[in-house]
Amino acid sequence: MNHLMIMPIVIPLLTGAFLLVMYRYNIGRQRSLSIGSTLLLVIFAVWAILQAGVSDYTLYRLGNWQPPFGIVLVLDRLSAIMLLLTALLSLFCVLYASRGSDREGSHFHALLQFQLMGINGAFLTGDLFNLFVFFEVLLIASYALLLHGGGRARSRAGLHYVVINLAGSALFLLALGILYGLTGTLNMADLARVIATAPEADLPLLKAASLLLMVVFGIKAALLPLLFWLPRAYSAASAPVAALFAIMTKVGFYAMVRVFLVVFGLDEGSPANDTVLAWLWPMALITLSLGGIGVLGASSLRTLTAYMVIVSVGILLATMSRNDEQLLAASLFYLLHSTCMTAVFFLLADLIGRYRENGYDRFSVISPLSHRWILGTVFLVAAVSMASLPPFSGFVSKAWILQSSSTLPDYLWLWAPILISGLLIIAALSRAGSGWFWRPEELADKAAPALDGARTATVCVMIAISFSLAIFAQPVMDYLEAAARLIYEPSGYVEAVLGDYVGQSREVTE
Amino acid sequence: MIATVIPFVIGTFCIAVLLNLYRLAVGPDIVDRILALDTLMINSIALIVLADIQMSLGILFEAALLIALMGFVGTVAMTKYLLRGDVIE
Amino acid sequence: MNGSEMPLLLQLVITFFLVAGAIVALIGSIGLARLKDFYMRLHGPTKASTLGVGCILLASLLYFSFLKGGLSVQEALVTLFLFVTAPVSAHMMAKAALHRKLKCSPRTRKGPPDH
Amino acid sequence: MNRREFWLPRPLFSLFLAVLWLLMVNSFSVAHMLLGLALGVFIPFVTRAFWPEQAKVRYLLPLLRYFVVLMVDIVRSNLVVARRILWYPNQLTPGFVTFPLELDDDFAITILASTISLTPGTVTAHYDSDAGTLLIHALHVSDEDELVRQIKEQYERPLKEIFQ
Amino acid sequence: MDIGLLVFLPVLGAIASLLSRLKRPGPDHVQRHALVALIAPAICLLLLLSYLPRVQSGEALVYSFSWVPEIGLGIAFRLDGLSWLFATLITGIGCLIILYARYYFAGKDTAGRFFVLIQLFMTAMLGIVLSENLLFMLVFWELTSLVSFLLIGFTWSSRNARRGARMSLVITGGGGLALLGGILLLGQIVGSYQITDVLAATDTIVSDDRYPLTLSLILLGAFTKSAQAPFHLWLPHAMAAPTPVSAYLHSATMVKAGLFLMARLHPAMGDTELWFSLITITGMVTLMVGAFVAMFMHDIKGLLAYSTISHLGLITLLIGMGSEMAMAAALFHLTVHALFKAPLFMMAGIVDQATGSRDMRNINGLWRTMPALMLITAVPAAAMAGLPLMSGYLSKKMLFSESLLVTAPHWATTLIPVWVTVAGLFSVAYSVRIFHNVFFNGQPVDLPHWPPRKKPAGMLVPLFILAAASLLVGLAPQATYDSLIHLAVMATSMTHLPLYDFSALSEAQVPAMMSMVAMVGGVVFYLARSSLFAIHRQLPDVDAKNIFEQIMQQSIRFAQSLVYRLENGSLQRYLAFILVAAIAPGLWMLSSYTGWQGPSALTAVNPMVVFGAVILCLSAIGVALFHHQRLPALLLLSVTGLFVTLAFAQFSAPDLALTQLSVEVMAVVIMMLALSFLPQTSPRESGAGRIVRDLGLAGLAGTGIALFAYAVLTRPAETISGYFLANSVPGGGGTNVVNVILVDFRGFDTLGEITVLGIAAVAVFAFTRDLHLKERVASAGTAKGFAEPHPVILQMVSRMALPIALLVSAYIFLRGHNMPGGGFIAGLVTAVALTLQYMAGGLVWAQERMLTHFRPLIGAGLLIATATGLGSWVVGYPFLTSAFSHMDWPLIGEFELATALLFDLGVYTTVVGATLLILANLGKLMTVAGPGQEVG
Amino acid sequence: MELVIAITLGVLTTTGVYLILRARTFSVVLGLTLLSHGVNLFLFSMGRLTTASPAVIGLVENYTDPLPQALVLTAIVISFSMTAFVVVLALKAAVELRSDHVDGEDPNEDRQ
Ligand code: NA
Ligand code: NA
Repeated sequence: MNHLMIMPIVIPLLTGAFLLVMYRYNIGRQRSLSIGSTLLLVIFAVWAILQAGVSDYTLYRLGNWQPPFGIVLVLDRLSAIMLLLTALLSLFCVLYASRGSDREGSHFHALLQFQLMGINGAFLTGDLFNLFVFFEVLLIASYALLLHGGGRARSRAGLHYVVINLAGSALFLLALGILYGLTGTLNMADLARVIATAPEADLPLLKAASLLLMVVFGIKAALLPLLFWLPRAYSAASAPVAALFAIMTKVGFYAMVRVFLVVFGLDEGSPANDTVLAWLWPMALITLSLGGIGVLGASSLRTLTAYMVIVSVGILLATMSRNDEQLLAASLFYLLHSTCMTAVFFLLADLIGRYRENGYDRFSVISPLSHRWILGTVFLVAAVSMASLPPFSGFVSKAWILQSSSTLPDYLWLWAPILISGLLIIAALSRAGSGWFWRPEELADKAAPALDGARTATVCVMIAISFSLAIFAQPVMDYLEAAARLIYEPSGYVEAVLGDYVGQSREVTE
Repeated sequence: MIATVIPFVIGTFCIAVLLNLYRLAVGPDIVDRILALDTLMINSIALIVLADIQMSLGILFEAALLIALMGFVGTVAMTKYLLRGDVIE
Repeated sequence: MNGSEMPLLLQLVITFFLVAGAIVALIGSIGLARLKDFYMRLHGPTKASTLGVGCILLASLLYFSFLKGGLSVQEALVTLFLFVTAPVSAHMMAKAALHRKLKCSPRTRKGPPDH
Repeated sequence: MNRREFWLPRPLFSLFLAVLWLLMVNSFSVAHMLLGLALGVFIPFVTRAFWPEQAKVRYLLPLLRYFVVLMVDIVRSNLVVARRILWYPNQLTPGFVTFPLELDDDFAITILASTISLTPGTVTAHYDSDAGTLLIHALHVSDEDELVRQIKEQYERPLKEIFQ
Repeated sequence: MDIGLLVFLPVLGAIASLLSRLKRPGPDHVQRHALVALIAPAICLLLLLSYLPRVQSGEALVYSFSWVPEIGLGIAFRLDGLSWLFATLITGIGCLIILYARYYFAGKDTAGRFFVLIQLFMTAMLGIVLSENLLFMLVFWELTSLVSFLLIGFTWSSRNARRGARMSLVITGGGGLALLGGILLLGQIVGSYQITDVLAATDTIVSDDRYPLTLSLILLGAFTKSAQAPFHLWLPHAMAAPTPVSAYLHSATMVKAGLFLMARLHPAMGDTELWFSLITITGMVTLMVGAFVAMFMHDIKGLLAYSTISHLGLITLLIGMGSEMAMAAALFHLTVHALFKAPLFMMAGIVDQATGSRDMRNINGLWRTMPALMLITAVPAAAMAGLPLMSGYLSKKMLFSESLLVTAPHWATTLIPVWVTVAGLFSVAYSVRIFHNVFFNGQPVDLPHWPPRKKPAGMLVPLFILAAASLLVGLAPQATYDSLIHLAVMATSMTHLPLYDFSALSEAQVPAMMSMVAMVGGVVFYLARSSLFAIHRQLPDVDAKNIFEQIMQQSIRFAQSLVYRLENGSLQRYLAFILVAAIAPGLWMLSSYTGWQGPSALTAVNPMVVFGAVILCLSAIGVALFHHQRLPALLLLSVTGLFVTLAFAQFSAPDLALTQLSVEVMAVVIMMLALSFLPQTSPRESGAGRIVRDLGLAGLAGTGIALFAYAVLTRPAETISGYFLANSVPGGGGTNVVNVILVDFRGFDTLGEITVLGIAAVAVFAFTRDLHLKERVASAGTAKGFAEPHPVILQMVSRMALPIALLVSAYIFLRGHNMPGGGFIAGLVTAVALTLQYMAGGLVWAQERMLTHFRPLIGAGLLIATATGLGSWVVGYPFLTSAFSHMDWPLIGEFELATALLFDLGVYTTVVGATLLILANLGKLMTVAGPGQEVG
Repeated sequence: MELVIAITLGVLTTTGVYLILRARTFSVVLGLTLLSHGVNLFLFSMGRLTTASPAVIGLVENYTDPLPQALVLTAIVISFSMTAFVVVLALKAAVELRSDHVDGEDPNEDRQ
């Protein structure tokens, strides 16, 4: 039993709680604590990557109870990847926020730590109800972070976001109820086992539950028609928060992968996930298209980025719904890219907005700006990466997705929107860039604030990561392929988790 | 004997509850409704205790106690609200 | 329900309290439903219901004292609590009514002094 | 205040709590007695800030007697009220009566007000601390002064004895 | 590997230029920049020449290194005749351009930027022609689009520059995406992206049913890049770039990338009907459109741009024909065109800078002031016109003779010759025009600078070199062809074919006549130009830039309207969407489902339960009906809560009953608090239609739940719970299984649950901190009538209730493990008791009597719970492993110590802290002493 | 009995859903509360409903399924937290957006 495995959940929890106890700490101490804890998370995530590389599944039986009775944490390559991504992303967000935006409200760092606890928990848990709990943790924290800084736009967006997600949670509970009522268990592996052997009469009900779950996760992942809360929420949030939210939609995606491909996918013969995947495919494609259109129509860089998030969700879910191992690996690579770049753009919007005289990140406003050359260059490079042009990770990931999807019979349905949305993104970004950096005159030097080196550096490092992801793509891809292979071997998951319990009768005699 | 009488007692309290609901529905003033709710709470204490006796479990005492406590607090909150337009000040 | 091996007297007492409680509480609620104005309705619950429920609690006290063996006085606590709080609730509600200047029934001899 | 008052603000009340504890847990084991006493000391200590003034209970026995009398009155009064509500609710002549207080201790006044509310068709509607009066609503008043006198006789005097 | 060096040298050069740019711009900084910038290209050129012998030996030098084998993307270079020819053109002309730019940018401090970008571009271009791996080539392909974007927008202060740049990027970028698709398909078909493998797999490719799509996508890429109609529109507007850029990117090199790609893939994909028709037709159209429009251009650069387009069309046409000879002609003309078009652009630049205008209607008779320029320009102009002895003459003639050789399809046999002749006629016309109109044709008309500014003689050097080269090619075509172009032709048609015979060409009669026709007709056309212009002015002039902007604006407006219509900021609509999404699929799937009724029999009806159920439903419906009257609705809501509690109590869930009860009252109190700020009633604003719709949705949802519940309840239960019942006492040390599950079996859930509560409270604290309702504070205050703030009687009783409530919560807490109760309920009881103090004594009064602040309380609770979990590490057990032991002390008696109790303490603490934090901060909103200062 | 339970759950859900579709924050809050009542009862009933058999070892002969109870308890606490949060948020929104309409006074103002 390796205790390091619980760390990604316990460390942020302890940090957050401690920050509450020491509620009088000055901002400096809060920052150093928060950054320290996030650094630790990165370290443990790296450990997780290595550990998952060594052994396919690492279990952690909370309370030392035999699954499926106790809650069990399961670490495999997929969850390890998500952990690392989260840790890195949050590190950059904390660093960026520590330049001042954490001052706009109270307890930013505590809330952020709790948010991380929720996200990591969702990635690690092997129990469906526990997943619900961690969803609630990360949601409530995200509500608070979304409202961080106050203001009308945030209140409105926040209200919508909260109410919609409360509805989502209700649906989640309903689905859980149905599943428990029919299977009598909550552990994912055990659920998979029971669902695979469910009586014919119950199957439609189980599938209906999976459809409900699709809506639940669809709300988190921003799947059409459940995504309309997203653009305003993300563009209202303060920059580092929005950047952190780049991972939130991916949590929904992750949950779908886990639940639909593993829990509902055990029975190779007639998997119970066929219905839900059949529904996902068209919805995801429409999502993707709408995202592209939204990118073109966006009126500010943050909104544009929000729609970029939607585009990425569309691509991820569309690829996932085709139920193909290679394609899943490719979409995981795209997940890394899109998360990183959308985060970059949320930060970039803020960074540039700070040095424009007025209009913040609005396209309609022509405003003098300072540091044209540095910001312009950063924007250009970021835009190239975001538009999945070479030589950045976007290019590689898109190439991979298109390649591995070309074996599908209906691959053109995926290709067309991906390529066209790519064009729309190029158009939108070129408009934005030329309008911002080519049009206006330089801001008078005395009026110009000095460039914030730390913020800029943070953004640059993130872009560099996207670049190096392309340069060192091969090892990453190998890892991702292994991760996808595990996902498509649910039986291995079930055996690993349930161990000797498999086959043992339910009735435990007293 | 107790077993036979309990259902009738419960029935009586159900009638009482219905009367409370009637007052709760018709008002006319909000204070009447609050009074009705308060009474309803008290009657439901009886219902809980009776159920406890009927099932002869003896574990619902806390529930009764809490209803009493919560009913009181609720009533105070509402009246305070009516009096001051504000509950905590 | 194993009231069968219970001594008849105890059964009688319990039954009495149960019935009495039921009736008193019912009367309280009837008052709540029937009486003319708020101030009159206020009287029903504050006393009757409290007492009625008190009786039920007393019955349960006796019942479980026998059932569990030894004295089970928890219910007394609830009764006590009710008797302490009920007047205050009534007091607060009356204040609210006065504050809202609810009109009394025409038969009222002397209305409230208006502040 | 001396050390005793700091650590043990109201010994009587602490004892009361300890007894209450034993009643609640329904067991009189030594463990629970100790626990009850511990709580009895601990709780008043942590909540002492919430009731600053010392209670002025002079004699305990009269207070208990008062409560017994009260119980009886409550039962009686309920029968009266019940009769009125059930049989001739339309002959009721309710009314408001102002009751001039002689008590000055808030705690005593509270007990009196509660008593009034619990007993024959009367409810304490308002306590005017400036005027030192209670506003009472009576379900059926034939004679205000009679009512006032009755209350003073039955309840206010004993309370004065207990609390002054 | 030194081919790779060849590609990346210019990058180093660019970096060098960048560094030299950092140096303070002195008087000679352009000189310095030019010198620095010249180094890399020069070295490249030399390297290429050094390769010539190996290339002439006919071998294709290939170097590959793996990069991302997963997707077949490798760092691979290929140097054969074709790529050598292009690379040499790129580097050679590049050097001359840099030389030219040294004077063009004299005195401008933008020079540094130019030299950096031009070298980046060189890398990109070399990468395209030298890549062996098609995906790798794509990397450079996109890079050229990008650099071209930056160079067109070089003078970004001008609107045209910005628009032209955007336009070119969108069109070529789009083409790039299509190309990506095409190449990926090609790779899938072949199984490799290495050109060697692709060229070897002709049959596989052509026979594959994805061939048409693949070819179309690739051609889309090529056409957009090479400005083939209708994608040619971006090229004229690229002329906003500085002249050296136009000369280099937009006539000599980048626009040839498409042609290069077609030539490169010709052996693998050519020789099909589709290839022929697609490319030939596109080529013809482009050829004609370009030539025709060019005639009527008044802007020198505009004319050159359209003539470039037409020449690109010409080459495309030849490639489309696809025969070896056609390929030979194509590559020959490609070279020739590069040689005569670049100097003409340079001329245009000089004239522009000298006279300050590019309008040929104003610029006249420059021969007097710029005789040397006139003389040098004569050669390329003649070549463009295709006068005898000129290189252009030969390539034209080759085209004509090839056009005659076309046999199938029958529509082409006669059309193409005529077509090309007419196009040739136009080209003669505009060639004559550009020369005559600029250097002769009477006196200049009010030019900005007159007499023209003197340009340094050195600026003519690159023109001279190019003109000389062009002349040379014209005089010795055979030698040129044999030494340089033949290799390339062989590379484009993987066969060993004989040399092109120019002597045979000179004997050919028909082509000679065709070119005579073209020449005479062209001159006639030019002489009749005034009337033609008159006619042309009648035609509506269309500005592609505006059309493009129109299209962009339209699509953006469409996008916005669509997005606005969907994402209109109405929560009700979003929720409706979600409900539909939740209901519709299930409805779709279960519409024909019949298995609702499960096997197990229905249980008997219990009247008391029915009574409760009825009241529950009634109160719920009441809430829905009265929701406009908010306070009554709230009262009904608490009735609902009460009966839910009773239901829990009835169905053997005492813990749930207790929890629901305490939660209910706290929730109600909080809502009351909120109500004191919100309006007391909700307006009736939703119309009948909306209400019906919502009722429909709600009804469907309700029915769904009911059906599911019924289906499950009528099925036998087989759950894992037997284990909990069995192990609760031996394993968890408690008889209240629910509580044991909460603190032990699933303690992790509970940890998360209290975290949620804590976060909620902290969040409420955070976002109410600066919220304050000053206008409301005035209304609060001292006694008014019967409504004094803190009724004495209430205060007395609440104070007395506090210790008792604490005692009760201690009781509930301690017994929780074995009997209904536990930390959560205990915490709520405590919280309620303290809330009572708030209400009775007031916020300020109660706050200053609290022992601690609430946030640290929450934190402490979480820490206690977590620490309890961590404690189990000490004994080597996983997180949250519980331990308990029954002690039996003398005189104390037997009692139990369980870590679960400690965990529960954490729960208790968190609950108290969180609940009170929420209440206090809500309460503070209207308290006079509240705002500004933090509460809790 | 099952039918009665099912219908009750249906009614609770219907009213709750209807209310969350209303235009005012307070109605939405009411709706969410009703909905969570419905959902909690649903989840609770998934353990099959039995009377007089609480899962307290040694108190009765046969026990009800304790697991759904634990789940519902967690759910109750979470929904309480959420309710408290959303109530305060609604308050804040009503104050800042000058209207207690779920979309505030002018839903599209933060667009421009
Ligand atoms: Na206040
Ligand atoms: Na308040």
